Amino acid sequence: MSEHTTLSDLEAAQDNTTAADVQQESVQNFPEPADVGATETMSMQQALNRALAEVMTENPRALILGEDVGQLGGVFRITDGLQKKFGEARVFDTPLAESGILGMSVGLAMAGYHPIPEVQFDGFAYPAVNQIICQVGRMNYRSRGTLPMPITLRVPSFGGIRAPEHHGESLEAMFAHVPGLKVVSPSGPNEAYHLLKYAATRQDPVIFMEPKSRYWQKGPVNTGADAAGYNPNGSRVVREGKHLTLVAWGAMVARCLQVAELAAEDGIEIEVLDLRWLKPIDAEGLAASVAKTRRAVVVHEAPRTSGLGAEVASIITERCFGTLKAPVERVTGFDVPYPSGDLEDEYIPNIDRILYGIQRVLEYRRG
Amino acid sequence: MSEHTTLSDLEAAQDNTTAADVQQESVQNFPEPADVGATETMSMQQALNRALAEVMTENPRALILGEDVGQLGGVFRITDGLQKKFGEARVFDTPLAESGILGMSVGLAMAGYHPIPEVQFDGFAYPAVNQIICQVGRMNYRSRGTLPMPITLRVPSFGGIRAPEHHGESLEAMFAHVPGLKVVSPSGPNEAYHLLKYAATRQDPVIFMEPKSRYWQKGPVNTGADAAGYNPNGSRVVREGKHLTLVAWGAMVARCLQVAELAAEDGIEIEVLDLRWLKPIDAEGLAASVAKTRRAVVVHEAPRTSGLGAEVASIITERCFGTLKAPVERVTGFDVPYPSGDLEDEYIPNIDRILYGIQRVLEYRRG
Amino acid sequence: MADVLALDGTGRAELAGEELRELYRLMVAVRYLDESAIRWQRQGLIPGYAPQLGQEAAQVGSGYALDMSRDFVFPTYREMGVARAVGVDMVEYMSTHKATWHGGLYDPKASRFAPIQAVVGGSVLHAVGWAHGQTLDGTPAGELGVAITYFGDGASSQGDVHEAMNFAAVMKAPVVFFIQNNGWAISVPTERQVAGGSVAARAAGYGMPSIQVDGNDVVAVAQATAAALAHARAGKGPAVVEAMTYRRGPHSTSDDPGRYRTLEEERADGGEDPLARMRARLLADGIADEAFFEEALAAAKAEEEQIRAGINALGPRPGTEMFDFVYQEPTQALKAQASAWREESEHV
Amino acid sequence: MADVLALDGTGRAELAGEELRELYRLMVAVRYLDESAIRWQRQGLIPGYAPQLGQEAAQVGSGYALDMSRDFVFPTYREMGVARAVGVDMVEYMSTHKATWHGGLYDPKASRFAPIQAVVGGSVLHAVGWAHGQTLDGTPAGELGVAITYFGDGASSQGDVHEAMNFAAVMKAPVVFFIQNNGWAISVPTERQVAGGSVAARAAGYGMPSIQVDGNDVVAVAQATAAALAHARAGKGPAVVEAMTYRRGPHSTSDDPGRYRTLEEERADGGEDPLARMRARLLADGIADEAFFEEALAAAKAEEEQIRAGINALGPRPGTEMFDFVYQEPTQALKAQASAWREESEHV
Ligand SMILES: Cc1ncc(C[n+]2csc(CCOP(=O)(O)OP(=O)(O)O)c2C)c(N)n1
Ligand SMILES: Cc1ncc(C[n+]2csc(CCOP(=O)(O)OP(=O)(O)O)c2C)c(N)n1
Ligand SMILES: [Mg+2]
Ligand SMILES: [Mg+2]
Repeated sequence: MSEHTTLSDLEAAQDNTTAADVQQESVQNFPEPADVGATETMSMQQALNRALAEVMTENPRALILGEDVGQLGGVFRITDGLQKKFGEARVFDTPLAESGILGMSVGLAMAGYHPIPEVQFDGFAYPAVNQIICQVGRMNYRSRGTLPMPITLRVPSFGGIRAPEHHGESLEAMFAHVPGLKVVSPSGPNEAYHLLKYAATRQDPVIFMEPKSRYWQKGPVNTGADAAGYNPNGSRVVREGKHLTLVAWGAMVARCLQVAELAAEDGIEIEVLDLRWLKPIDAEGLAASVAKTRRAVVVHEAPRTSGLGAEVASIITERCFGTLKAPVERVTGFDVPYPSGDLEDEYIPNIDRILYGIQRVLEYRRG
Repeated sequence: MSEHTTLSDLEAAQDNTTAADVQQESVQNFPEPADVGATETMSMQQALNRALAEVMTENPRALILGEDVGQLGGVFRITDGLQKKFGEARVFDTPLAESGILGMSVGLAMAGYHPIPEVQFDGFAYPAVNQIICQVGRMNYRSRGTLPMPITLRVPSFGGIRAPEHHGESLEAMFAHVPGLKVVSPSGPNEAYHLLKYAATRQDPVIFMEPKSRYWQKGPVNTGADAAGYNPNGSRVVREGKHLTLVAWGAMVARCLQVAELAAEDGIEIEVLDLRWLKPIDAEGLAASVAKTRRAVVVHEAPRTSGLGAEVASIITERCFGTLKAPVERVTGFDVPYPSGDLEDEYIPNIDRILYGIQRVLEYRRG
Repeated sequence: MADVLALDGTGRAELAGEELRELYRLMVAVRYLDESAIRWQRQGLIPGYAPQLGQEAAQVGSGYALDMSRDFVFPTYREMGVARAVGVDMVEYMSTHKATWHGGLYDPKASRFAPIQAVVGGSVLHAVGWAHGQTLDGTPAGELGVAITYFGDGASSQGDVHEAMNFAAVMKAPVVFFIQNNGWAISVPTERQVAGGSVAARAAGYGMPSIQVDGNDVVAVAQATAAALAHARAGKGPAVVEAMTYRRGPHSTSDDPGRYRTLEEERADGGEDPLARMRARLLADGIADEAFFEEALAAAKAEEEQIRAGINALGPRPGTEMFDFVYQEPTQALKAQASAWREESEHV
Repeated sequence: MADVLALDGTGRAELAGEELRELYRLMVAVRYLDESAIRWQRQGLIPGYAPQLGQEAAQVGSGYALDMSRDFVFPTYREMGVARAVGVDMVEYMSTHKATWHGGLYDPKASRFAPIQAVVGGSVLHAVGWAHGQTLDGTPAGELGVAITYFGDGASSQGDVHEAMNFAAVMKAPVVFFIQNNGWAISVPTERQVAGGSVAARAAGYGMPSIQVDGNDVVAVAQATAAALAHARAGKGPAVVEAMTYRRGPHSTSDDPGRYRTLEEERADGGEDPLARMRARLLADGIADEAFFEEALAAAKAEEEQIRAGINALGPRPGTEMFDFVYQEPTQALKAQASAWREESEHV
């Protein structure tokens, strides 16, 4: 199916988001005490583009490859201008074959490069799964550490943009299950900038899941010299609260902040935790938050069964069982194929469904 | 890597299993009140072969395809003799390409056939993941029910046979997450016979995960006319107990029965639940058992993070939170690539590790 | 452009008067609907569309050659012209572009036209499986149903396409691999996509006949396709047709071709407009006159109006359908999710 | 057997006296070790093995042609002979068959020999990536390191192999696709595997030169490989060498070839034993005598004894290594699992 999903459409999609939604991805709601210094306002697309440019400048062995990442700058323009800047040898289009892109990246990594491949959409990572699981995730192990796989795989991910089939998938549960991989997803521009810079300088493979519905949302990004204060590890409390912890990642973080605002009107103070790393999961961060709130709801777009919400819920339960007031609730996509645009608002956890989930937890009484 | 894993090796492997292990897969430990009538003693390999022969006889549109399934009868001999019996048109070798096998199966299903493809080993299902997730699981949905996908994908699964790399993988968490699929795994010969007959006569795609380390274990199989009493749905209590529920599937069921025997010596009565269906999961069965025992441990070979154990634990916790005495414990493979034969006993949950898990649950006190 | 490996049997006699006029009518209907769909997108009627502008000859010509009483079409996402040529309900077809239902609302079984396919290369193997199935039910060679699979130069890079060609050739499955080589896969030109420059040239390596045809000549396409179909129908195995054409428009309504090709390049590489070419031919051969062309256009307009009205009237599908079509035999777990969804979304 | 597309430049002069003797020595060492490994398996020293019996010429000849100061080998699982020819530590190589460590204990980077690969076709793309990498670091054409990827007739069916050939040809990556067409993929013969009958024939479709060589003639293989390497090294892009040989033994020590081929077929199809052939040639040309052959065999036996002793002495790796090599930068979560494992397994 054609990509209906670049600039114009996304800007249209943006118009559909509420004012509150945009506002919540502001620095107030994403307090970053450690991040002092210069900030610039930019979209996540710009932040990612900037991060890539810096990584490419700092590491001459870094390479960008994928479908349409060169002259076009990617269908989402994340690599816009980079081929011009770094040349056709370092930023190059491949033929249309995702297994090829990842398999080639393995070989490039063996030759000492740091490939930053893109697969054009989440759903088109599936043809590369064999290479990702059996090779990218395992070569360091198989070679007893002599052939590291510093591969940063960028995957425009998740739904919400009324796109064609296979353009709205959430693959985090699958990737998080794979030994040897690390998985991260930014929720806003500042996170995107810093997490990508961090991921793309690791010696291990990182699946970098970009919430495509958030590409065009703007926010302050700390690009100053002392951005070094940014802590790229673990989860992050993006709103403090004491009655319940909402755990989310990617595009669902902004939605959970909206929910928290609404709940606050009823006097319910919700803590919102941006999980950020989907592997390794920040068990301590989860436990610390829920130790305080004693209630938790985890939200994701992926289907419920065997989704990452089960892992998050299990970690919380294992660590906080003694103090938990209610079972951890999961508000997720349904166990159905990601639907067409007309139905996606029914599928993706919306504010009402998250509020119902919160209500169930708050009203839970031991039977 | 070569297949080190047919008859001779497996029989050798069998010698390593303890007498208790073999014994537990007897009818006493698998009580089947509904299954009266003739039983025959056979191995799981024989039971599967028999089931396939019966399915092929009953449904002239059923086809068997895959690598080496014809004259060779499969590297595990599950399709032994079937090409001779049903002809080269209905049982045929394909070229060596798993995506091809599954993609072709989709087309055959569209043409009104019931394909029963085999991928030779778990790890070689990865090249077919794109076809399995995007096509097998979705064609019925996409076509609004007009193009059903009655595809029964047999996957020799799990570890335990000292095989080469990629021959000991556990893919159930991935498959269970996929909308449109159903997933089942038999634990012994009788289950294998009945569940395969059931799966291969469904109108929906079923991933049939065969525990390859159990292929050569023998047990009674009810093949009589009144085998109709067998209930193929849901989970199954294979040993009753009141102190704790052990949940397992595939090869881990027999191991959990061993553990239960050992625990019984200490007066601990463990209920062992063979989950059987990994999608849909029998939430009622889980809840009923744990409502009684108030404690649960789930055991699987797959890596822990984002494994199916998290889903099982979440379901139990959601349903039994009020009465659970301790958080559900997960005893699983580690978050590492499946290791070489020399280390696999360290990787797969062994009796000690399961006992430790049980101990942690029994000794749990709210902090 | 020449046969890479000659196909024996042309399968279909020369096309004559009314057949040629019909081809033209189809091309106009497709062209008009295609251009309209871009307008629909600009007007907000549909969120996106992948135009087939310039590929009318390849699509209509090949679709026209099919015997829809026994053949089956496996499209990708740009085959609106094929759908129209073989008689798929066009409101139901276009509904996928309204984001109503992934794959389209038409009945693929009754239409003998598989659901629209967004995974590039994803349906090529399905065609092989379906085709192999035709050989298993006792249909005599010569009367086999043939699967035709449509994909692009970009798709030819996918591993699945290789597996499909190899499976088909090993099994002698009656399938026609129809490649629309339109010069581009989004921003990547064929020369950086297809090593060796031609997908048809690959066929020889599988021991399969192939033909590379001028994809802007509707008659040539129809004849090449007919020859390939006849070969497959006769039980001689698969064949490849590569229609050399040009994607005259953007990849999709979201695309900005100005970033990777100039208007001059488009003009130089695009060659002759297949519609203009057919029109000139009909005129030159005295097969049609201006009145006919006007009539054809008027019919196309009327048709587009009806389709637009149909698309306009299309409401969203009920949310229950998210759950209804997952399985033939639904699970309790999914039924429970459907109930929860209903309760929460309808605030009951 | 003939060039499908002529390779220009032979890359290496005719092989003479000591070179030919060295090839023979390597073949004997490989043959003896291979046969011994089957005995090891029967004796319970190793759980399984995939013999290369009959493929000595293909493996030794091609390995011998490499320039291991700059080339890099991407094997599958049956390339023991290549490993031996290029100097991989054979205890560390064979350790994979003892189930000590998947991929082998040798250092693949230092050995310029990638880990043993169990996914059929899995490493072919790696070779393309590595090879493309050689063109990015300023090495002048003519001095490029070349990747050589070994795979079988069965593997050629995998989509990854097509993607690899297309990527390599589009990017002109210096890679040699070395196919050992040994007639079988477990129980499936080449004619039901490789449509068209030859993998080399596929090369033309990618605009790539290829050569089909008598894989049982070690000198011919060495020369064909040298020519392909020279082509790639010169910056002219990839090339295909298809060595036609025969898997004289079972697929692996678990396999029972009697189920799918008779001994008569084996004898008829197997052709001349590559070792016997080389021996006859050396004798006929007066390059070696009986004493030399005895010496070579004695050396092979001594070598095998050492390797067997090494394998015998190999204990299991410490369980901590399960955790140690997962990441370059280990995670807290995994460290915690390692501690838990240690406590539970050592009952501390
Ligand atoms: C497996 C897969 N990868 C990537 C995409 C994104 N994508 C959609 S169309 C397209 C280009 C297709 O080119 P081609 O096959 O030549 O067909 P055309 O668009 O020219 O009709 C790409 C990369 C996809 N849909 N599927
Ligand atoms: C992707 C994948 N599918 C299936 C297998 C199982 N398998 C191992 S070897 C083999 C046959 C390989 O044949 P070929 O490529 O000709 O190599 P040969 O064994 O003849 O050396 C098969 C099917 C595998 N290892 N990998
Ligand atoms: Mg194209
Ligand atoms: Mg072979």
